[in-house]
Amino acid sequence: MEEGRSERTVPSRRWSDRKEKQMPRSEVDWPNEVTYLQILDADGKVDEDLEPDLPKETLIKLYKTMVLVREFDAARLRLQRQGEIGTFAPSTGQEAAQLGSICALKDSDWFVPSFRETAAQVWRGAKLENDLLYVAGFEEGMALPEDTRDLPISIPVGSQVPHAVGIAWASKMRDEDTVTMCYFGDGATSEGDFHEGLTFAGVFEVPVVFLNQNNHWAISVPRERQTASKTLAQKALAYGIPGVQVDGNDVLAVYAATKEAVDRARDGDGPTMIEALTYRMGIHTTADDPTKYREESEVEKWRERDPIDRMRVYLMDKGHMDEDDDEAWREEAKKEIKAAIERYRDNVPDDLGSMFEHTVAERDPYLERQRKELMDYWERAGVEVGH
Amino acid sequence: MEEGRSERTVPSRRWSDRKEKQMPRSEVDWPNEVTYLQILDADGKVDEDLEPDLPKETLIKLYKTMVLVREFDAARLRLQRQGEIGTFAPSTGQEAAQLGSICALKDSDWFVPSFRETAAQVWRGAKLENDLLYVAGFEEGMALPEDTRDLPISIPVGSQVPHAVGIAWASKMRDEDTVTMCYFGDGATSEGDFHEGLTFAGVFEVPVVFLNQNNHWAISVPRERQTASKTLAQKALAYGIPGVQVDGNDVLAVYAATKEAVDRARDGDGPTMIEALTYRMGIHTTADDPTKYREESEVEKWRERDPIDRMRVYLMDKGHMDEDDDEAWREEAKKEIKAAIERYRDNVPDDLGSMFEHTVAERDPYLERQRKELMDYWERAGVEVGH
Amino acid sequence: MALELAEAEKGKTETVEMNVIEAINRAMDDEMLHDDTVLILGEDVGKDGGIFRVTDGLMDKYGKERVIDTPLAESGIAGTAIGLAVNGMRPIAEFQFSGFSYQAFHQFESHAARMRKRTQGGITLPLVMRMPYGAGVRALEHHSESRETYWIHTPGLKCVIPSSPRKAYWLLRASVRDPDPVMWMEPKYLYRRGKEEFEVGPDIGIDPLPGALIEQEGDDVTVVSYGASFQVAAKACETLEEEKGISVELIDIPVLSPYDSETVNKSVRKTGRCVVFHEAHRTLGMGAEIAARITEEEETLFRLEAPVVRVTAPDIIVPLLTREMAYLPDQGRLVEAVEKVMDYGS
Amino acid sequence: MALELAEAEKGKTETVEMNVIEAINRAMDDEMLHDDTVLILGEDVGKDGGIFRVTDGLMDKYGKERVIDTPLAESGIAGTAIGLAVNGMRPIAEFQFSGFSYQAFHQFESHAARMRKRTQGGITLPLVMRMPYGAGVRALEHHSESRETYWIHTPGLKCVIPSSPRKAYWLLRASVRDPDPVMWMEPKYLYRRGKEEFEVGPDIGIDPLPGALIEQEGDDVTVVSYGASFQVAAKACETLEEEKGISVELIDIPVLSPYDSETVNKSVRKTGRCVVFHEAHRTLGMGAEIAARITEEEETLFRLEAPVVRVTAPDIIVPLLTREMAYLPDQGRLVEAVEKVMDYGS
Ligand SMILES: Cc1ncc(C[n+]2csc(CCOP(=O)(O)OP(=O)(O)O)c2C)c(N)n1
Ligand SMILES: Cc1ncc(C[n+]2csc(CCOP(=O)(O)OP(=O)(O)O)c2C)c(N)n1
Ligand SMILES: [Mg+2]
Ligand SMILES: [Mg+2]
Repeated sequence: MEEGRSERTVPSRRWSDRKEKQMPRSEVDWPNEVTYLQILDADGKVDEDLEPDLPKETLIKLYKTMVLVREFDAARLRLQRQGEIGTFAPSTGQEAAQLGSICALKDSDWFVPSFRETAAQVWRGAKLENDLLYVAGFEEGMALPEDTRDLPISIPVGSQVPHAVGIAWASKMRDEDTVTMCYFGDGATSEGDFHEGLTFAGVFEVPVVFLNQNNHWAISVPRERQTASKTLAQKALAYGIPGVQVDGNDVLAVYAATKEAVDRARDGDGPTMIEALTYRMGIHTTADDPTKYREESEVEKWRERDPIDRMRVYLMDKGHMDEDDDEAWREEAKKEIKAAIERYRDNVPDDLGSMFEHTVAERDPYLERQRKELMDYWERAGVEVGH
Repeated sequence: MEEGRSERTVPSRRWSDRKEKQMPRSEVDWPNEVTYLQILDADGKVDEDLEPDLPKETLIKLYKTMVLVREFDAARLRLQRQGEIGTFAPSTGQEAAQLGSICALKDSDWFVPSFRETAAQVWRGAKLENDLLYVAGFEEGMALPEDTRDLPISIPVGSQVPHAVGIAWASKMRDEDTVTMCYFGDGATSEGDFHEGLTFAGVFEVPVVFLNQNNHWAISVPRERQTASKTLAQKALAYGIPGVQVDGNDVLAVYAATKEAVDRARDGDGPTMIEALTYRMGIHTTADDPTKYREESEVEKWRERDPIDRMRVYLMDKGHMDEDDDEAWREEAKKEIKAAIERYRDNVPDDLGSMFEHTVAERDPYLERQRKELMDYWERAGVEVGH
Repeated sequence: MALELAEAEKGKTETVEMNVIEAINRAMDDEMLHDDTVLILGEDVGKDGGIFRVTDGLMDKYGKERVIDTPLAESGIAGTAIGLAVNGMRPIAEFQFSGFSYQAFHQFESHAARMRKRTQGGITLPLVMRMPYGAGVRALEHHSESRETYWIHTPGLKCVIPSSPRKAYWLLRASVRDPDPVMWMEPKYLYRRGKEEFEVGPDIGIDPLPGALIEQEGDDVTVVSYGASFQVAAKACETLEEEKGISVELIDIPVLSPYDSETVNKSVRKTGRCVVFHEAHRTLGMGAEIAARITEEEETLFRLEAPVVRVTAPDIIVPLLTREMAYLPDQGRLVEAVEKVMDYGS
Repeated sequence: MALELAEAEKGKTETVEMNVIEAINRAMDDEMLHDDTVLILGEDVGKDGGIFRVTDGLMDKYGKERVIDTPLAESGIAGTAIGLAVNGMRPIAEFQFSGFSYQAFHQFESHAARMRKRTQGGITLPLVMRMPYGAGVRALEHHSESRETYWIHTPGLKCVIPSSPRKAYWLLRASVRDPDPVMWMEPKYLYRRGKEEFEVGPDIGIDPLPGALIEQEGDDVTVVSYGASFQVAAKACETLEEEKGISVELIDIPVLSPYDSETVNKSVRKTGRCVVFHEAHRTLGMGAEIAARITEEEETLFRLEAPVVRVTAPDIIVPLLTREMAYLPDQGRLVEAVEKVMDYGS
């Protein structure tokens, strides 16, 4: 697992074996470099030559957000197991990949998530109680202000990729120096939407950064059965887009690579794709049982590369925090979560008719008739929310 | 236009310009070679070291098929302009790309065309009169025998790519040494289906050869606006599949590269993608007017690289043919076409009810009612085929 | 937006005679003058002017930043159009034929239709998905279907089909201004078939999308149609009136979703008879919904003096060009159907 | 095919009690034993046994060459399944949810539905597209729709939805044997809701796909339903019979396309009343076609003593889990609707 890469290798393509059977050909010269970046090693030791220049407050905020979201995953899991909320996709293990990247954006930049970016969403200012409302099954949790620069999560895998390209394109059309960052998983790279989105991004040179979280699994399908390509980063080259790999559990490497890509986009030099090598430490969603398809020993190996642990070592080495801080911040996080759960519980809606809202702008009389029929029925029959 | 490559270059990606702004990274080692093959030069002179070992009869059959299909395009265009047949997509200019590749297949191999492969279809034994029937608007022309190993043309661009992969996969499952060859254009490489098909082919290592005819245009969109990737061949690498470029107007190079790929597939060593650099000499289809979007001077340059002319030089140099043969074969082709037109005209169907056939196996009573209603009406109202 | 426009041109109105292609082209042109967030993207819409020349001249006028030739990737077109709409633009995305819009089906169903809901109104998508549809122009396979049902059955999408040059102009401009995604289907059978004279201009008043349009009042029977079929229906109604003395109430439903059944049902209550005429397949074509809305409404159902007849294309794949005209419901079939429903109770 | 099977196992039949998941699993298992060209492909169908465990154990039994975990690419799944069927296999392709089958819509519409036509019968596609559908299991967005209309309106596709374990078993085996592509939708609401006892075995006789099934004869009103809704309807009919003395003729239409309107209309001619009950949206949901077929048929229409009522989900996006049960048409609504249609003419 040197340098955060999976030990597993893709099936040998037997390319070179056939070399002697082939006739001599000229080689085509094309930009085919893929690079790999790591700054904190597996133990949290920093490569000082590469260390990015991040202010202490930012570093601490990053660490605290990691801790908060890790705790939030645990809290949500408890609520889910108690039946209070529905299915969700935990970020656990991927905090560095999400936060190291999202922190390179400005507020005025656009954020296009997949469905597993709770950490990034929280960094962008999402309220935990809204997440809970949504996961508990209330559309009210999805409310986004009209001037938002965050898209809602995208559940159909990969389908958000062209949206991000379109958003970035509009910014370019208006000559704004706004960047769009788009998240997706390793599995998503197999979808046609990934391909079409990156094709457009390459042709129109839009200011977008594609942030691939290669967490090595798409539900039960391991990375090496997802595609025969050796890296995911190299896929970018098919679109004339640079592709880079980073240690995705190394918050500094993720930040540095993303910052370069964001700057590049902002300067009008086009898109970049970053493959952040990370790992889905837990379940895919609460409906999933990973013991069906993967070995605990693999998970164990990745546990040794935990992004939070590595950052803690780094911050302690730098003297930015100590054990007491750590304890205090964790308590703070728990308190914040507890308060959010209370706010969510205090705000649980009880109306049903709202399901008819926000279909289209105007009210269609026939739909209004359906609404009335149903509301009258609910009233008569005593049908309630969550029944 | 050295070596058959387009003069136009993709927009500079300004990759290296940013090098000095980047932090040092390690390079990822991955199979990233793309090769280019040419055997006949633009004047038809052969590189004897590379010359494939094709029997004289095959070479002459290839040449005669090229001539036949070129003439057939002209004949169809006349019929279309007279209103006798509908829209079709000519092969003119791409005969070497199609025939050099298809001739590497055995009869027992599978052929999956796009919509511009008349030359390849004819090589596989398609009857000209059936093509005419189809283009004239009669389903009867689409009849394929039950044991066919040719798919019908595929009009939705790129959608046939996963079919070819599935067909090849079935052959592999049954341990047959059958190969599937799949044709598609430069435009098709932007479709999600291309991506998903190649992803599957790479993962399941199926015996398929992807034959990309890069004719530099997708209707009005030039190759370099289709994707920012420098070559199309390099796209294969994103799927762990070797990608090679050939001079697509050089029938020998196309044959040699395809033969290697077919052998590779047959030996169980997986898929290959070949990018054959060629040119759509005429209209996209009969509905198209290329003067709206491209310069005649570009067409002129490619005319100098005509695949038929180059092969003629080669065959004459080898003493396989002379001017008289050429004349005679052209006349032969015209006669064959004339006879086919007559056969087609003699076989024009006149029933309407057949439109209800071949929807599903059984007859649905409600659909039968619709059929009866319509047939009665056609009878009463004197509605006829082609009215 | 680099384009500099004389204010004079914007204020100008004029009366011109146009066919459907010209009307759609002009509608986009005027809308782009009127609102500089409007842009066009699609395959071959730029330099080529669209394979039917519907966008002809617009790239020259507005530049290739606003009239964009895209790669050959429909989900890319739909998906980036959604992104453009999210970020302040009003994209008009062209799908070369409705038969190739299905490559983007999931973008329509999962995103275009749901963004308003999924952000509780925070993000809305003012975008138009233009697609030529329908048989009768000797096109290839996959080019001739009439599958508006897919969009009508999808909550969150609107579906609009014009039936004349004037309506094409006005309805397209209304669709571009509509705050929600509109699946805009162009009857290519009408593209070059007949002109109409009407007033146009970048800043003229544009009514929002309408309900059902009573195009001719009548007493004996209600005929409901839309799109290319509507013009065939209109001719049939003339024949019926002139030759048979049957008074037809002829209704056009250019907005298929949301469907204005109030207007149609009211008419059926008056006439007691209804014939639907469209080139979509019979089973779950729009006619099914029209019939069902009648049948579920007591006061309309019990006024029926004859079955609700659906004159439609059959439930089969559109045949190739020599048989497509026989496949298409024609005037004769509508005339016969109306005569038949008139026979009931008389 | 490496698997070696004892002939004994193939001949064996037994009677077992199963829920819908078990029945579907067993149907595939028996069909794979019966015919070694049958294979399964899809996301997570192999090692994981499917996210609902519908394919559990099958990879262990048949190997990963016949139960195939694919990359995450639905058009790839549908498209390669088509290729596999072209070349002699009988693939069962799983789409993890019907809401993610639209990524492959064009493969269904343009190819699966047309290959027979496009080769004039030369190539036929015996393949099954399995997809869980429907609300009521507290799933996420996009996971709960009931959009069978898309397939029913597409000539060349069949559409089958089972309503019980026994039917799931038999109908799935019939679908696999059917020579044409079947869009097979699984009511996930019923997945683990109730068991049924019936005979199974690799080589037992399997009837081909049926028409409409009269599940209970009755005189007063015809209730038509299918899928998960059917079981709700069956319970409502019990209530109606026992508590209100209303004699319901209850019809299940597991094969939605082709739709057997003859059986339904015959029943309506007898009862004079019809209520349709489904969780698809109202507008252009199957109820529209059921109503239209009644209304267009003189002898059925004029026997109607009440409007044809559609008790369906509304024309809105399926709400999130706390409101989905209110969204779903329930027993109470059906009971009320039946009572209401009984009030007419009495
Ligand atoms: C188009 C589509 N197909 C299938 C699914 C079901 N599904 C949800 S998540 C998932 C795996 C995603 O894997 P990846 O892209 O690696 O993201 P990760 O879950 O690892 O974050 C699948 C198959 C879906 N949501 N959308
Ligand atoms: C999915 C789809 N989108 C659009 C079209 C319309 N169309 C037909 S051919 C074509 C261009 C194809 O270009 P290319 O793949 O390079 O093949 P070529 O025509 O050059 O042989 C287009 C856009 C189509 N047939 N299918
Ligand atoms: Mg993953
Ligand atoms: Mg091309």
